[in-house]
Amino acid sequence: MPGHIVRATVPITFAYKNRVGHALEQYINGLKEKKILGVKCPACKKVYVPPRTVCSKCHKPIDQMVEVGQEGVLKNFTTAHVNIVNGEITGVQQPYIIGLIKLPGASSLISGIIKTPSVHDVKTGMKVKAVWKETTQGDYNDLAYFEPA
Amino acid sequence: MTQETRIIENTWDLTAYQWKIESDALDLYVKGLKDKKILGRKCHKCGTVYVPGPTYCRKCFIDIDKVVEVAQEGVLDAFTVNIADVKGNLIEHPYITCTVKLDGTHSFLMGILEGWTDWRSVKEGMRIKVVWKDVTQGALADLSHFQLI
Amino acid sequence: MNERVAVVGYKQTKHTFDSPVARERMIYELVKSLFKDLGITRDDIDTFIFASNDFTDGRTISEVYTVPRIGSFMKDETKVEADGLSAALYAYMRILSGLYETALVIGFSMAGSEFRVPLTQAYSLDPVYERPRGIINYYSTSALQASAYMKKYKFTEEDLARLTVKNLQNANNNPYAARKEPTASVEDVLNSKPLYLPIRQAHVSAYADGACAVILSSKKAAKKFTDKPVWIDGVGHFMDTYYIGDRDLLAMEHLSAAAKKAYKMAGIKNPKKEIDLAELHTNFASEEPVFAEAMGLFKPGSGKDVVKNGESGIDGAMPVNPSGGPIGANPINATGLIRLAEASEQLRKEAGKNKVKGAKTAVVHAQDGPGAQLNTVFVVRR
Amino acid sequence: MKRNVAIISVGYNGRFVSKRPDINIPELIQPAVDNAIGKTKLKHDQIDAYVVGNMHTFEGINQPHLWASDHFGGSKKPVMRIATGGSTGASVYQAAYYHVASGLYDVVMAIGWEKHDEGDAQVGLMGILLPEAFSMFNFGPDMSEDRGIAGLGGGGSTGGAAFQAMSYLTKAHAGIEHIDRVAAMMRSNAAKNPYAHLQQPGCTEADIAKTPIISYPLRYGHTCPTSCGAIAMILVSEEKAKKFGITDRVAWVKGLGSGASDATTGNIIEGQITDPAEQYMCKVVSKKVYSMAGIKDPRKDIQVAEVYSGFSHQDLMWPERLGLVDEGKSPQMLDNGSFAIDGELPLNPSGGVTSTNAIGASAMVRVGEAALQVMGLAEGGHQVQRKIENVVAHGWGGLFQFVTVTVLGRTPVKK
Repeated sequence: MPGHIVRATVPITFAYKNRVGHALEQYINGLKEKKILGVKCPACKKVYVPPRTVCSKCHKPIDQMVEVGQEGVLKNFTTAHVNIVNGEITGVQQPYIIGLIKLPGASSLISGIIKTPSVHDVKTGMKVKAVWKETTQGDYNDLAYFEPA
Repeated sequence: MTQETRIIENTWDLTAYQWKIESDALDLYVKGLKDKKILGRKCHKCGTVYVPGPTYCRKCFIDIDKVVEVAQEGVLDAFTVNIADVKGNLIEHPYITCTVKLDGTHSFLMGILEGWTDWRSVKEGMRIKVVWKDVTQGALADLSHFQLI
Repeated sequence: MNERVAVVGYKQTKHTFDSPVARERMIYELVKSLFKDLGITRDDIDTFIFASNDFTDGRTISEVYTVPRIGSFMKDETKVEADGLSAALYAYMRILSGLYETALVIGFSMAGSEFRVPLTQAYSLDPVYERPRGIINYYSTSALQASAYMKKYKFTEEDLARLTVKNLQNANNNPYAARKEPTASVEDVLNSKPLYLPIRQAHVSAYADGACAVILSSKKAAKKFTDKPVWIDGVGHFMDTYYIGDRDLLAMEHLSAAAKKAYKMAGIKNPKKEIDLAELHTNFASEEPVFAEAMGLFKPGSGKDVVKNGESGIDGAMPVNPSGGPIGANPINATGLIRLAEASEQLRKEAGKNKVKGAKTAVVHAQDGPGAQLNTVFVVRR
Repeated sequence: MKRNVAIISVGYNGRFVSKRPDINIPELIQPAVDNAIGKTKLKHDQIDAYVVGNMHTFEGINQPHLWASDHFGGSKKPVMRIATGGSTGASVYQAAYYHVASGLYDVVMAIGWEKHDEGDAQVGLMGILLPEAFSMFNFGPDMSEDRGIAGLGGGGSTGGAAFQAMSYLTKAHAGIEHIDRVAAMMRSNAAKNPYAHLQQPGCTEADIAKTPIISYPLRYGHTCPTSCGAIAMILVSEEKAKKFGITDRVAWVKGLGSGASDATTGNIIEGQITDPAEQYMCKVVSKKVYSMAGIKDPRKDIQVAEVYSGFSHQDLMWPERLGLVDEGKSPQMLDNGSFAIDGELPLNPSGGVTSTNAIGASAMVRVGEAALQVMGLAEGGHQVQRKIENVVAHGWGGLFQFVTVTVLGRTPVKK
């Protein structure tokens, strides 16, 4: 009967060095200074956070960085009971909230972790504010999480 | 060139895969090697002889199950002279990797070519024969190399 | 140019969580038996189009070893790196152009046993923001969408569980489905492991090993294959923005646009009335009402009533995924193509226990990307 | 009745270079798109659909079109992604052609790119056969030094290319000096192309011969660089071309085709039956393409060729397999100057792939360069001066097994 198989595993992991590019570089530099930066399209005036080098709507290259507010409104959230790390779904001890937040001055929503004493305290429409690491070092974790304002 | 931006390191983790690979062709091939025979499969429709021999014909797209023993002599097809290692450093003893077509087969076998003194005198179309290891055990390594006749 | 293109042959494997044969054998046997069913050879196919993906296959240029296995050795062959319905769309274009009369489209994956789906999904996220942050992924994106829908339209966890059970029951009656949970109840779904709430383990589609092959042909060549062609009368495909924070997760304007384009081509003015069934590519059960509404099959926000009244059941007014959909089997790259095969089977009245009575027109959908960023829609008619 | 399709614009992100540490991948693509659109009177919104592709394992990003969609304008537009290895760029272009030829769309953009500095191309290419190579451990391979798996995989670091090169040289009765010579010609052609990566004005056979041999008969000087770059092209229907008032400087798609054999080298789990130097598929496909283009004698009717050569010996091999030169006669053509930019059959006036290789872009660059030659818009001195009616562009990929061919011309094929 044809169709016999052998199994193969490969003890190799390919490594990549991906560049963050113009816009995210400035965003991260902003985080180091505890600022949240967006980019403003001169044509439609939309402000994208985090910034990128193009307006999705107008298809125009954009580079005008603007700082947006740090206290905003929680628009949507999910309660995470798991983490996905290297493709493995593993349960977490303490469920946590992943939210989409509208910051003042931003047209797009930013995603982030919402920390509250209990996950049941979280409601859409509530005000949340950015909480920074005490010592920022220029990476995404500088903006540690959001908490009720 | 404008300013360099940050690198984020990422991977493609091949260790996470568990491949299944069809082995009908190699199963038969190594089974033959144990008895110092070269076995392949022949398409009963078009007559193509494959070594190692899959259980279907690529040209006719039909199942094939006719096992054939093929000659242990044939012609040198393509070859390359390995003069340097992967990094381009010259190696002490150059060796020739080649593909050969055993008489009566339509497929190419790859291996090491010996029986030459000056690689510049090696030419495509030269006659070759199979050389076996003294003790065979049903493994690819049983076929030691191809030798110029 | 060819004026009309039909599905003239289709076949899928019995999907499993651990295929006993390798991908090479799986697709070879599938295509061989499809050819046998139709009484044709590989020479009857003008062009072959793969739907596969290097990351799900774990290989660079993943069709290097599979080309001869579908009969495309020394033939015209290409590959769409997306769901199989995109490959069918490309085949459709090739035939419409008049340069080809027939095409074989095939999608497959070993998502059940060879790799971790969330890992290959993670590779589809950008490597410099979402991937290192680890917050947004395929699961959490769909959870945010589900959450938005449930809050806005008072769609409850029970409603979602009922919807899941409907699909599990359909899958149960589908001989090709991998996931069989004949006794699954609403309680079972409600009690299944929470992932990103409201999404639970039971809502997740059944990532499986499997393949699907479909043959398309021009009107002129169709007779050679079948006397029951299923006509592709409308197509549409649209991409959304990548950025989750820019998307309208509920309106899904891009899916809406894809459906509208397909309906317009097919001359459909009122999809609710004129379409008899839908096969949707949902990675999570919660996507069904969102997609179906964006495609104009139900009134926006009507999910609760649809579940309550059984409108999307096999005997309902608008059966959705009578096959059970991806809840029963989701062999990535083949999933959207399977929707086309399932719909064709319904329209040809060849479906078994899941037969939708009197079905003449169906809509078929496929997606790619986190939160269904890229969608493809076909309207097919018997 | 067939629908005629024309390439109306070709855009690059800039010169191909080895490193772009300043930008990310979508930022590499965006300028090429803007450049292609900027050369027309079109606005971004007038692009009906996009077809895109690259070799995504080189950067470790699955389906990068998802991330890049906003940057190339694909957000809220139809987008299709094609990938067929080294021939990706040509396969993307062909899919774009069918978007228009089907009648579904009128204005379609094709985009190909690669940002090689983010990964390791050698490693990425290894990814083609790693599972198959490692499955060999089940069958007791010889593991002694270089004789083992590496030998079985295709002979040293150049893989099967060295086999192919040796085979070609034997068939053509040529020597390594011919490969040196054609490599030198490509590098000096590249010096006339402002977008080319390795530009060496006046590069000679002796310069190439100085580079070390990797695996005889291939030297470092015969291999391609790894480049970062992107190309975008706009394809439109004949009716649109007329409507836009641009039927003058356009390149008409007159014929196109592609094909696949088996994995001709490195097919280590099953017998391979295809000779990588014969390239039968290329002969079949080109014949079909010429017939579609109404070309009876490609030697007379085709004035320029852009072939895809990852290794320099292929610059000699492909013109023969494409029926532009008699079998075994390329070395002679090279020696008598026929392949020079001012010769009888200019070969890769752009400098070819051995001068510039951003893999996902390369096969489309061949088409784009062919289009520019037809339009008379090739910049920096690599425009062929004699009258051009037809140009052939070629691509290959996989384990020497996929081939794409297209003919572009100054006038459309009559319906």
